[in-house]
Amino acid sequence: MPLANPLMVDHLLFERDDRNVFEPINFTVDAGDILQIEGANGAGKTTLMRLLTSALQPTSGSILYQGEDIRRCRYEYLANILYIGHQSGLKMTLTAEENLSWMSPATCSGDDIRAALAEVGLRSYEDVPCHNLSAGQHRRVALARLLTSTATIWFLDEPFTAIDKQGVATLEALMRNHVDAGGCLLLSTHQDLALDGVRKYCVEPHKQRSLR
Amino acid sequence: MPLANPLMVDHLLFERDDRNVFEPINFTVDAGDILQIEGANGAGKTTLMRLLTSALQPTSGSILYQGEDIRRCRYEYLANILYIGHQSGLKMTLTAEENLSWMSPATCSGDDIRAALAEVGLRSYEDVPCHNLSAGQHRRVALARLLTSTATIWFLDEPFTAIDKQGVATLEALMRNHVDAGGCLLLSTHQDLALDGVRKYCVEPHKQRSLR
Amino acid sequence: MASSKGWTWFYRLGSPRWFYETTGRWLPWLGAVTLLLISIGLVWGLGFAPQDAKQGNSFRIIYLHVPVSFLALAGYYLMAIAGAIGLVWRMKLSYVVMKSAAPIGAALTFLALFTGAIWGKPTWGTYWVWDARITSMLILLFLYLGVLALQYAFHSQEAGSKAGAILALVGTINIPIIYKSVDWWYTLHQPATIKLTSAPSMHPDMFQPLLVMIAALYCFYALALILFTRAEILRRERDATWVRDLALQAESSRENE
Amino acid sequence: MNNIGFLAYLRRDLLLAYRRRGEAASPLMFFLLVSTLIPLGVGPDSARLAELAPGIIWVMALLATLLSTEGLFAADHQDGTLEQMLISPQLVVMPVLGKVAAHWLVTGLPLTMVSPLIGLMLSLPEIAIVPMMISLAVGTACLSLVGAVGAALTVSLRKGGLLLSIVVIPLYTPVIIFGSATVQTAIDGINWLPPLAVLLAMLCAAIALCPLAIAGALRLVNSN
Amino acid sequence: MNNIGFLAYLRRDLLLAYRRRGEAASPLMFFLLVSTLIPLGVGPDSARLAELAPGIIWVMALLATLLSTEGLFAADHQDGTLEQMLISPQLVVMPVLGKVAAHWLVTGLPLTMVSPLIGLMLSLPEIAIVPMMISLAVGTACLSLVGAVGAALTVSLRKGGLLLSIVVIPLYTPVIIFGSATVQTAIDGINWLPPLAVLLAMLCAAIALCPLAIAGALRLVNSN
Amino acid sequence: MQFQFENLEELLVMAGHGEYVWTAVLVSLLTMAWLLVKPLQQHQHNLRDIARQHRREQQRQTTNEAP
Ligand code: HEM
Ligand SMILES: Nc1ncnc2c1ncn2[C@@H]1O[C@H](COP(=O)(O)OP(=O)(O)OP(=O)(O)O)[C@@H](O)[C@H]1O
Ligand SMILES: Nc1ncnc2c1ncn2[C@@H]1O[C@H](COP(=O)(O)OP(=O)(O)OP(=O)(O)O)[C@@H](O)[C@H]1O
Ligand SMILES: [Mg+2]
Ligand SMILES: [Mg+2]
Repeated sequence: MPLANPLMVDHLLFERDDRNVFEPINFTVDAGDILQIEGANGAGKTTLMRLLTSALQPTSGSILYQGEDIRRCRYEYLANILYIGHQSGLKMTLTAEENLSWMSPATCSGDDIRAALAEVGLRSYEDVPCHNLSAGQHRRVALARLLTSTATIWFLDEPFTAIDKQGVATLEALMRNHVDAGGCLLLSTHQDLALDGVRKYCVEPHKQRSLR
Repeated sequence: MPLANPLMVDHLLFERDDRNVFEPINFTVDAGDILQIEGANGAGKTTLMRLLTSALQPTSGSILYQGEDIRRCRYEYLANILYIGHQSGLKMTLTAEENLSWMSPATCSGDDIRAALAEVGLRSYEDVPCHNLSAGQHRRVALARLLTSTATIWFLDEPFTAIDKQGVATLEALMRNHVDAGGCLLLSTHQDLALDGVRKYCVEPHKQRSLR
Repeated sequence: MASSKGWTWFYRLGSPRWFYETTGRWLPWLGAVTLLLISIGLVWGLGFAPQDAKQGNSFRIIYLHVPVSFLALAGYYLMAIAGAIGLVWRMKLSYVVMKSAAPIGAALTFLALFTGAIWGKPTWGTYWVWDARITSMLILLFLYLGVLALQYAFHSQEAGSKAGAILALVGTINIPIIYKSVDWWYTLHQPATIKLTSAPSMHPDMFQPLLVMIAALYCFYALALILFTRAEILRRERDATWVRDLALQAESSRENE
Repeated sequence: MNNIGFLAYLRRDLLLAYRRRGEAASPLMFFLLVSTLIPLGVGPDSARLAELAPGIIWVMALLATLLSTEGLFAADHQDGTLEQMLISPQLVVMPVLGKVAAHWLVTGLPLTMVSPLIGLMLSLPEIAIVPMMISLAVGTACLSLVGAVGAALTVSLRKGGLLLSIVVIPLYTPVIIFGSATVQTAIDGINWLPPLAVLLAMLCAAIALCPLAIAGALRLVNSN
Repeated sequence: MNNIGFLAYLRRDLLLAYRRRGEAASPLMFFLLVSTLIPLGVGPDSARLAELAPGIIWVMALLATLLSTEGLFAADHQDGTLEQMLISPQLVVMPVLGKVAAHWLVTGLPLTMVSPLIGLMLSLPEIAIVPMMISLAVGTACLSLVGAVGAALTVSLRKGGLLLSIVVIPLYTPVIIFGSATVQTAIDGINWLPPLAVLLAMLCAAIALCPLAIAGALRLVNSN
Repeated sequence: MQFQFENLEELLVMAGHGEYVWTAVLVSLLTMAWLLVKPLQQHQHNLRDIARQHRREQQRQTTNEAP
């Protein structure tokens, strides 16, 4: 069920050590949107993502979820988002299946979990402890959450890291499905996407900062 | 000074828990070669790289450096190679400059170090502790070793991870210079290279393994 | 030619399959001998041996305590040697033997401590004293537990074995030092209120059953070691065709029942 | 939903501990091993050891708990789980309580169970065994909770570079004083319920307050 | 070339410790704090404390060293530096020795320096202060070396810290026996050089053998 | 050589030391039995496990070849 007016970012600023990280950020995301967040290394993409997931508190400006500030409807908002960052959040001693099942909503059955793993190309790796997996396979386990989650807004920070070409295609199909069903997606990546209808938003490092 | 016959890999096999990881590997690298190691996630690219750097011991087959087995001319070989893997090897509490200077040969002066950092786009970040850098900036500090090292054979495992487009171009220019000067380069990446004259070698997962 | 032939047994010994099949043939005999010796030794020691003049019947614990302590000590050296062979010659089987020796050794050391402690109550009036030999035995138990814990803490089979082997070796170098220093520690503090009855001249009637029990424990040790090793071999060689055939055979015979 | 957070983390941490049985058993081993070091340093005289026993047992239990608390949030922080926990749609105290409960189940409880053995080896009078066990069970739960506050602070201040787990020790002193007092009064044949009651009161207070402090400290981690 | 490996690692580890002064000082803080916990558990009677002092000081020094050894290779392993060290063109024992030396300089040495303070607090006779310091300096170096073997073996394991204690505490026993004996004999007014000589001999043996075991263990950890 | 006790009860009591001797014997025998039973169980378990794994692999192979 598509959300009305899922995300609106208004003049968002964030200071680290009394310096603004980026120029004020403004954008709106509608149901069915894909927004690619661009910017050079160190521009502030990850910082922006973490602001949007409420892990960081903005210095000024606001983030509105269905027109309401996310600080006021925190739990409702958090229940509706999914964030996958640079770090995978996997426990190396647990198997792929155990990791995924514990990261997924409680409603997911074992079969759902296994199906999700199969989908991301890890059939028959379900019961391998994660430290025996390769870099790309780690990433795939983390990304299998996309299949088990019920969230409508996805935040993906460089999801394609370490993923091979065929894996990228699978992921892109997944994203397509998600937005076609009325979800929305914000992702940062330095690669070009093969998806159509992608809007881009460029994060500019703050002038103050780039001067130093 | 180009090496004669720098690297020859002959029927290399590696077992983990009594299973072969990949099909036997055979290739030769000459001075001025760029060899891109391809393969799906989990095929064994990282494993191969670690074998080539002698971090792992092959189960059978041999790796010849200038015609001699690397187990016999270990130190000479190690003095001539540079390996940058998935992990950056940075100490988060040290600054970019300190990190780089300690990873570089003792002959590097402070100016060399700062010049290398400037080259990879980190001018004015020299004295920032590494945990205050972004993902791409971490990677850049690690890659600045390419400029300070005197090694002739480079092994780079997914060097472009988290690097933005302009950074990729800088890196590619660096690689070009290196091989033009008679060095050689083995790299694994899932992205397409804009360099010409790149040979490819595809790592196939062992048949035994893919059955499981 | 002769020399190469001389070595074949060594390499065959290193073959898990050869070990599995050969010991499979020995098992029933070894089991029977062990059972027989233990029964004879226990009945003789507990029922027929004369009781000790000073300690009375509590003395009968010696028939368990001494053989068990003896093998607990010997077991550590066996484990360390197996580990060393594995490290030097990269022989898979010897890692398996090392891994199997650890739980057996730990259990026997525990038993030595337990029977000793029980024996202490009637003779010294307390379960525990910090006697030099007892303390050394406790440290030996910790060494065993260290090897065990280290092996199980590794996810990779091979890394666990090698780490265990290195630790066992380091421990072997240390054991004499530990024993000497504990001895010295004990004499330094010279409490000397309690002295172990160091059985000066045991009556032959008491001594013969003890010999039987020692022999019995040797057999038992071999038996347990072989059983642990066989189970572990199956686990490690699970991809070998002979193991697979064995498993399928076992399954079909189970289904026929 | 809240209960699910509690149970999910409890279950996962127990599973993790089970996967690493060797490691999970190590606070226990530490307790046993270090207790045997004491006679090596102090001498084997059993009368002297008996005098020291309540103090030694309590200090060692405290150390074992402290050391195992250190890693309580560190791994989660490093692999990003902590960030996910903080942005999960529920009160943070629930997962936190789940983690602390799991921690007590794999350290405090087993430690209490083996303490009679150490008591025996240090010639603790038999009459003091039961009070020792009860006080250890209550006290280690306190220690887990307070230690978790320290662990959370340590995780968040890692960047600042001040290790706080040491600063937790002063917070531990009341526990150790009343804990060893319980055992000592029992040895002396006096009524040992009053010091135990104080321990219990401290546990209640800790259950009420610590999770809040922990949640607050963890939020700090992520604020940069 | 080999010396460069030694010096480079020594210098870097000292720099890292300097950057994290707070953390680097924590073994010291631990030593101080836990030594003050003992009177809380045991009671304040100074005659009794004096009897215990050699043992307590040595056990606490051992624990402080042990706990700080835990992280000796862990961070290097996680961020890939260890792998780089193993493929550097030199004998691995040199960087290893450099790291162990740095470790001793930031733990064993400061610990030796503050030990008179603890001695004072526990009413240790003055005559025993010098022997205590010498034996601590030598003994902690031994402990660092032996502990590094354990640290190398457990480096790839999470929560390796406690596992480490099981692995190395049995190996530590001779050091603690001769260390506390040096102090005890000094208190008793006997010649304390013999036990100290044994400690020194153990240190020599450890310097010769431990780096080999450490290098072997590190190779093994990386061989998968 | 002769039997040292008058009757079974005396053998059990052993003049007051029976509880010690018999606990030691019992615990020893139990521990030793465990040392034999544990690997045997493990052996059976491994055999079953390997057979199951084999069947799973074959299933996968056939389903992979089918489409
Ligand atoms: C926890 C307590 C005890 C431990 C750990 C212990 C340990 C040992 C060990 C390691 C041995 C050496 C076995 C060999 O020669 O290979 C031994 C032998 C022996 N123990 Fe114990 N023991 C304990 C208590 C006792 C008690 C209470 C007694 C009797 C009062 C006792 C009597 C003996 C005798 C008679 C021998 C054999 C003779 C000898 O070698 O001196 N032990 N014990
Ligand atoms: N430490 C390990 N222990 C056991 N198996 C491992 C270990 N590391 C990797 N593997 C397995 O070995 C295979 C090869 O892994 P490797 O890391 O070499 O792959 P890769 O080609 O580098 O993949 P990626 O593109 O994802 O980085 C994988 O199937 C993986 O599951
Ligand atoms: N924890 C931190 N403390 C202080 N400064 C930080 C911290 N993390 C990042 N920075 C700084 O903030 C800026 C933005 O970092 P951020 O991680 O958001 O960049 P990014 O756009 O995600 O870059 P990349 O493409 O490399 O991932 C960078 O210049 C970085 O140096
Ligand atoms: Mg980023
Ligand atoms: Mg890889």
